[in-house]
Amino acid sequence: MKAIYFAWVRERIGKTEEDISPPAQVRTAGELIAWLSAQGEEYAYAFENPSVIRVALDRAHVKHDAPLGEAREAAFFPPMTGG
Amino acid sequence: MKAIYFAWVRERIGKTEEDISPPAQVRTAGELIAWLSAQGEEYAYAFENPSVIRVALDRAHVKHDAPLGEAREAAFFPPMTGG
Amino acid sequence: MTAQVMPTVRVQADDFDAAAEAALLTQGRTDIGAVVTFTGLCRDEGGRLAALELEHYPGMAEEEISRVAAQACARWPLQGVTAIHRFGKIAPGAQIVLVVTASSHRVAAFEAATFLMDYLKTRAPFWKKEHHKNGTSGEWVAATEADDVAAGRWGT
Amino acid sequence: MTAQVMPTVRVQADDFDAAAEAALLTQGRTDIGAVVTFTGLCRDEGGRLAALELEHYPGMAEEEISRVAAQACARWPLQGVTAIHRFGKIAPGAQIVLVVTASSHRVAAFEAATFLMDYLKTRAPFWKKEHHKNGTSGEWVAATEADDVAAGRWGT
Repeated sequence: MKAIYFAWVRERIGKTEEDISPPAQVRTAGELIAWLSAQGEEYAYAFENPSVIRVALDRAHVKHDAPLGEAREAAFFPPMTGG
Repeated sequence: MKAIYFAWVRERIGKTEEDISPPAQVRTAGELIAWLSAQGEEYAYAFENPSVIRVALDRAHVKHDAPLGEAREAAFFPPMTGG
Repeated sequence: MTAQVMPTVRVQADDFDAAAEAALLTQGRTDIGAVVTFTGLCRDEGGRLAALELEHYPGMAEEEISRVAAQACARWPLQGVTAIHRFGKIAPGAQIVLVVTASSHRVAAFEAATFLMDYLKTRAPFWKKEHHKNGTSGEWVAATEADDVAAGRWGT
Repeated sequence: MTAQVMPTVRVQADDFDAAAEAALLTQGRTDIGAVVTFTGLCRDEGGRLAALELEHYPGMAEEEISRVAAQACARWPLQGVTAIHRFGKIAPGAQIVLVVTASSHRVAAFEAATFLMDYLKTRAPFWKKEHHKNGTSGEWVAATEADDVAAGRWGT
């Protein structure tokens, strides 16, 4: 699946997007954050406080306990500050 | 004092404004309405339902129990419908 | 800051330019974060109305709107307030009333504009008379309880 | 009537013309009684900021704003809704976001515009980064609890 990062999550990881292949036991948005955190120092830094990270699956907001299902795009970002 | 009438109060009385000289015992806005009501059929019609009539003394809204004091201008009108 | 705000209040027969009035509040400034503009328009009530005629109490209308604008400035941190109310015959689709509020913060701008309109509706001395398309000059528009309720919620 | 409203939603780098957008909603119509326009501007935060840079999630930003606009149309009797959000570098005093609502009734127009802004703040995928006048590119603007509270009051 494609992972996309925004704002300081993007800056900390140092990438705009990438293809990721989490193992089958990673089933929810929250588990995906935990798995990504273990992919290196920059990921651990970006996700050091998982509770503030927002997740969108295929461009729709989801809670951390939402199943990944067949999502092809997972986006990770801080709370929005538009408007 | 000067009396001014607006909207259907004006139409019923048939005047925009006039000088009035209520007797000394007329001391409040409500008493002034009651006194005016007795000045003729057109006044009785305009003030037939005194509770809906709004009063302004020298251009400031007052309640019916407000004293006339030294007011030089008393205006009578239906509830406002601006905006 | 609040003390420096001088509300612009006008009661006029002529039309107004909402965008120009809003621009006057913001131009050359970099401390305003939110501008709310309310424009009230004349409806034709399903094709029934040829026009609305707005009668007003000259002098008191300006004073009452200024009083309400001053209340808004005391209650919210505003950087600018404009209120314009027209009188005379107004055709369907035409503008009747304008309120513009400017503030650092959107909630203040929204609340102050809502407050101003609620109070204009129930306190400013204007009365609307309907002119019908069939040529008759119809009824005076009745005040609505909903407007009193809306004004009442501000608890002043 | 509600079903016929097609919200106009745009996410763009270019500036917008609030008055022209409002005119598009009302022109040629005589059934609209109230137009509320909200414009969000870039503040310089007491002279500290040279610019704000707005990052967004292309595609999702439009979708999320459209979703919120559709919710507003379902909840209030609106005759028109426009929402425009800019991205990129924005100078102090410049416009960031526009919401316009048109309705027969002022309360619906006010509430819907307030709702739209509360939801844009907390749901639309935009992030603001500060660029300081001293040349440093500063912090990402933190989301405020006040914005969450404001959005929460609509109970959706």
